[in-house]
Amino acid sequence: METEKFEPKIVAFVCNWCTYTGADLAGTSRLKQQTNARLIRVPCTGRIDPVFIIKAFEKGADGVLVSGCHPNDCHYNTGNFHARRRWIFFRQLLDFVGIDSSRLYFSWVSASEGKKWVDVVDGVINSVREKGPFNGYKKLNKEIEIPVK
Amino acid sequence: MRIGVFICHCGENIGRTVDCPSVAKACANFSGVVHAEDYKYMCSDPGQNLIKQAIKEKNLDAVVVGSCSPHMHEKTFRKACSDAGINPYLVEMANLREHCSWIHDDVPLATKKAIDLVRMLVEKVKFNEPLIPIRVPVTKRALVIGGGISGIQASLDIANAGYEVVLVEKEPSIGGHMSQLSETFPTLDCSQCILTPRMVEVYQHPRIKLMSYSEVENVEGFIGNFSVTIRKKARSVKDELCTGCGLCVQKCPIKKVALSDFDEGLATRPAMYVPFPQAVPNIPVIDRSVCTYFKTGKCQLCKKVCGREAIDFEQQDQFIKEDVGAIIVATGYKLYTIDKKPDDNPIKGYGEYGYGKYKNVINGLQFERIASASGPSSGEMIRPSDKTVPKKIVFIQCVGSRDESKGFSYCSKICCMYTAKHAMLYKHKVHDGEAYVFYMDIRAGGKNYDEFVRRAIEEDGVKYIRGRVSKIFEENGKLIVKGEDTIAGVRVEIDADMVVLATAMTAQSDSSKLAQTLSVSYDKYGFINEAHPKLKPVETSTGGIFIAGACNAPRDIPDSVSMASAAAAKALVLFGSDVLEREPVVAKVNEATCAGCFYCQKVCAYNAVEQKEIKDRQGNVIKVVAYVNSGLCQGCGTCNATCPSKSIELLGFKDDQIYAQINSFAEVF
Amino acid sequence: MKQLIDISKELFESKKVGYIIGYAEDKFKRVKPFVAHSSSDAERFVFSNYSVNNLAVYLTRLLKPKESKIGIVAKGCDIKSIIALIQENQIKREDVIIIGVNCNGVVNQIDEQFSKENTAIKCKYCQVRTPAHYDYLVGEIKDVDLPEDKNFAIMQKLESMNAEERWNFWEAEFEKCVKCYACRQVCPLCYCEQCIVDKSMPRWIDSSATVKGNFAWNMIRAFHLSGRCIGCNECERACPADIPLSLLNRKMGMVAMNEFNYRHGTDINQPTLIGNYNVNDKEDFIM
Amino acid sequence: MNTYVLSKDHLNKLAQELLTSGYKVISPSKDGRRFVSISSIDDLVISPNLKPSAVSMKEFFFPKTETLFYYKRSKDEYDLIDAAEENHPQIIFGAKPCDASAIPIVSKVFNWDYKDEFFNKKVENTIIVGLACKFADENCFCTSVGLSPISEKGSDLFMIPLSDNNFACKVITEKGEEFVSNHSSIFTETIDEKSINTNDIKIPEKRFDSKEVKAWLDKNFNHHLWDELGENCLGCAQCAFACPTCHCFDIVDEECNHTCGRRAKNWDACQFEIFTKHASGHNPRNEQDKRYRQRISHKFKYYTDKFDEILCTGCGRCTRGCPVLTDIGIILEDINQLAKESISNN
Repeated sequence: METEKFEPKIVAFVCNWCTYTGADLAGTSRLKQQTNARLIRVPCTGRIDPVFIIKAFEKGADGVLVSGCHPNDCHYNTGNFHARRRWIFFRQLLDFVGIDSSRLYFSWVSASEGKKWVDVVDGVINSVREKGPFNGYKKLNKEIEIPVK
Repeated sequence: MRIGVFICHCGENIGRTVDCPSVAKACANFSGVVHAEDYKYMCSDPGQNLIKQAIKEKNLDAVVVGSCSPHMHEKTFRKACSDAGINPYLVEMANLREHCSWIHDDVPLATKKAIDLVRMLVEKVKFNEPLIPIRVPVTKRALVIGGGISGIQASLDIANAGYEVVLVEKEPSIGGHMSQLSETFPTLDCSQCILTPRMVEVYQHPRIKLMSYSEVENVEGFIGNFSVTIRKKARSVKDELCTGCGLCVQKCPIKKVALSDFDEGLATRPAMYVPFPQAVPNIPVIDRSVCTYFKTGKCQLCKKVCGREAIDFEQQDQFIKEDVGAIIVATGYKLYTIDKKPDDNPIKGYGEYGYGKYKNVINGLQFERIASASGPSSGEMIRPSDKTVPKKIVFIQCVGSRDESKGFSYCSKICCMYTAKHAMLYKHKVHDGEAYVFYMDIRAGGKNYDEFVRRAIEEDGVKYIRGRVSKIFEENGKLIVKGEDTIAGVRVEIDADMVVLATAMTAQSDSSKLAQTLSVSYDKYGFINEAHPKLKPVETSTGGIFIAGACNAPRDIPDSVSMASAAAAKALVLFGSDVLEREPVVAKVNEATCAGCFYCQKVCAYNAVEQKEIKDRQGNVIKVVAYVNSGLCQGCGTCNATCPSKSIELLGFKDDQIYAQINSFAEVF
Repeated sequence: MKQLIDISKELFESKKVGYIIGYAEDKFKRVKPFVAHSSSDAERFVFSNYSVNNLAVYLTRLLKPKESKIGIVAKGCDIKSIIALIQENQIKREDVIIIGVNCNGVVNQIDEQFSKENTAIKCKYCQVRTPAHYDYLVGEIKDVDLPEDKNFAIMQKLESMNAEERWNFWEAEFEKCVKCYACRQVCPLCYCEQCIVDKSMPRWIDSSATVKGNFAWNMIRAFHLSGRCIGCNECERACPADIPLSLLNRKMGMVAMNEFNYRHGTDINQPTLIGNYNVNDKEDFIM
Repeated sequence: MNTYVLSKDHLNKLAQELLTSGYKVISPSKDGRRFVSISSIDDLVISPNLKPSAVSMKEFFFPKTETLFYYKRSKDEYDLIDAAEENHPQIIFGAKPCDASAIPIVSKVFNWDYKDEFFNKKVENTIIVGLACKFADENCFCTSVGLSPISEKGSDLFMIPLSDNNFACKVITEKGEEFVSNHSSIFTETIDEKSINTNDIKIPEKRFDSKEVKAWLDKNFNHHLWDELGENCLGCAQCAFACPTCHCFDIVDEECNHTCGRRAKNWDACQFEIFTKHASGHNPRNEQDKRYRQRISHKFKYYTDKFDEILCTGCGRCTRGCPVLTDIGIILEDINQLAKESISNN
């Protein structure tokens, strides 16, 4: 078995206008972060279907971060409001089936909050690292993976 | 698919932390990638030529560039690829600089991440479809909502540039708050005198269609192509016949029932009225709520005296459609009404100041009317309760402004200046009077502004007290103002004859409703948001809709006027082209699977989703499905995520494109 | 029963309806859904404690008659689904005639005798034994013994578990799922023309009945019904694998109730929960 | 071949021996709702009175999802990796005649023009211990499809309860014989087959004549009966997935991620709308009546035409589990009645 230190895989779904730009700002400001997160850019948090999150876990993510514009700052006016309402249901559903909220994070990070973005990303990476690998799906995936002979 | 991957070193910027040659090497092994190379500066001319050359030589049909943020150079690379014959929407950018090299130190880890980032976009680009920009014609005509100074200025600018303007004003006359003012800071010139010629110019302008006593009911369409429904409220007077002689107003027997809005409730007006003598248009309105005829069916005096037979008691609200290409919102502000505290209003209010309870506690606009030569006292400085000249007057600033606990957190910006003006006007009229101003800070930024305040203090002897007033009560016909002088550190008590509250400027009470009609965003106070606080101050989140004046935030006249001209300029920029090109990132419906639940319609902030009937060959409706008006769609994709059956998809960010990214975020499973 | 049959016959005779969806007995006296197309068909209508099916599901499955309306016999709980379908643009109120039935509880296990113990759990909390909305109302309300809420303890147990234990609980349950989609087909609110599970390119939900695919299916099903499920529990009744699907729906219903004080299918004009928002929606979970 | 006497103890001992030697031991679950692979003899359930399980035992031969092969994607090619797993020997206890008889029936289709090794291997490696059935409700009709509660079809060993709580265990097949000889310490006491009394096993009355049903189906592709049935059916696959003889499957490729995946064979059912949906969007069975007709016709006509077998064992699972109580027994009785009427009319 692997003996190397566990490094969590994090998938982050971010909106184009606030968080992606905020992450750009973090870059322009040379604010150092850990390398575990992989960003997927979508126009708006409203575009983020909860199915994406399930899929990310299925594909091996140990944690998922979803981030977009602050309320009233949405580039598309209301996308984040609709998204937020979905999340209220979705995270409680995931929690109920056993994917607890220490693997699924939400944040509002504006285009000017480069520092906040770094704090959020590092915070998520650290807490998922502490939580350990998400074995639930790793076990289920055995059923469809090429068996190790 | 034949994909080319181009990895940019960005000089040292990426190359220092990401081993670009290894990234390119790793990418060459991705399925579908037929060309991968790295280069010092991909965005430079030689770099772009490298891409163009590879496209031609290797017959590429999609490109992934690993370089800086797409916000930086997406356009550059899309254009380069487009020049070489690839549809620009088959180009993706992996952000190896802002999201990788600049934020990491560890070269092996950053390189691994860079490979992942490129791979995710290689997988995505396999599902990209060529998209063609949407071209829409521009209707070169503008709608201006609000006939205050901002709306007037914007209308005149656009009309003078040669384009038609429809100016909609909800009151019977244009002019707005500016027409109520006595004199204006910092020059003390008479407000009416500078405004009235502008109002007349609007009225007489061949390219301005003035619709007073009208409101915007509905807005459909999109930038360059709005279709606006305007409710022309029933005036009970046929405006095409009325000459504005005013006989009907004089003869109206119901003189003292209604309070004049124009005079801020300090005077009354007849049931048949024009708001003020210089009104434009000078056409009266019947206030049906007080008119004897409408209450009892008798009277009709106005009808009898009108030689033009312009009175029409049967008149109904009319709905008029106007096609315009740009909309300028200039709906202005409303003063915070501190005496009224509806249940759902989170504002606590200032009951301790006794506004509404004591007649001599008034607000700034009421003071303007008292000071105005056209006001109820013809400019004589008398107080409302007993029409005597107040000998001692207290001005209180920041009533509602800069006070999160009881009012609003923002600064209303103009109160420092107008309070100084008020105190000055008072002193000019009542030489022996005493004027006190309670203030928090004096904010007098602006050309000749601070000098103006100094003049009030130094030349006119207005007494400024830094501190807040805690209570006002009436005693023996005097208003006892209890406050604190925080500089002297003493309590202050003034027995004033009149108190003027500089109440906050707030958004119009129906501004959020209008914003929803227009699909533009607004803040928690109801002010309409600008698209960007610095770089797009007069644009809104919706293309083709601009803002001017105090509907966006508290503003004084010079600011409003310059903003109005800026908004007009933006509209004129739009009118400079015959067709508009829009990003084709819009939603598209799969009519075969759409079940017509219309959740997409509910979540659409732009009213871009319509209902479409699907008919069989006999013309019977089989089902009703969603249809996206691609002119309106802004491409947020909220509909896509909401649709349970995924029957509506956002082009450019379709499900399979995002799925491909999720599917490949980790190198190994 | 006579009332029900009389009204139905009258509706046929006055040509107000093309057909009426109701209940009839088969030759073993079992109560099952039955679509009557004529007055004589309507003679077969019955309603009893065994009329467990939520017939609203047929409203989107059957074609609407061309020149007339659809009649439907419905319990108070089923009428909530009808209202939900109206809220979600699936039918028009004027296209259906609702024959509401006063309901004295329905069975849990359909092949066993109706009794207090064998009463559907949903009946315990029923507030619409006399329907809240209908065109006609038939039947009489009797005093009934309400069943125990056996699921309450399970819910409590689940809530007290840690995430891993809950995962294991559901893993054991979903392992049984055979992906027959009976849960979906009986659901009045699963009216999509193409279910997301049947969508390929991309295939969001593995169609295989692996535990992974079953997790995805059951989670997404519950999510798509969140804020929409009216709690008829037909999915759980139809499940051949005995998966306690109602727990998922109940949890989502609790979220709708606790966070938004919302119940779907109670008011035709009420804005739906998903599809609308409030700027003040709770966001204490967002960083 | 011999018939042995087995006590409960014998069975427990046998099961224990098999578990220890790596057999997959399958028995009805405690609630009788399904067949499960047990890990302790405490979970062994052998009762002739059980109601047929909700889902049949076919999944042990024809799993609800089964990997055909795995694939690995490299730059320009795919490597295929064999999925054939080592086949565990397995034994199924308590298979009812309506369960066991399904195996030889569906074997015919799995060995028709193509030999399905996945199915065959599992059958080869399985000992089916049938058990006479003392359960019969209004949904059962095994006798109408040529079976009975004591049919030995499909079983390798067949058990009949004896009056003394023991079971008579008949050896039916050579595979069974071999199994018995491998566990000779348990199969010791024999009994004369003729002495077994099956009088207390109620044989349900025959409800319809399958030949007449087929004759009617041959002629009535279009009939209003189908419309009526289609109207009630909601189009789920409970009936097909519960059914011991339904054997349709779908083949899908399932990705692990961009580098690998598997091709899987999954249960499918003719009641699903998408079952026959073409890529063009055209669907020859676009309505539920057509789909319901297919279900009945396949079982009682097409399969008989092709394999001379009825694709139904009369277990009644489809009816018991149907959310709208569509009763296939009643339908077949009705068809039989229609057939009789049409004969008398001619």
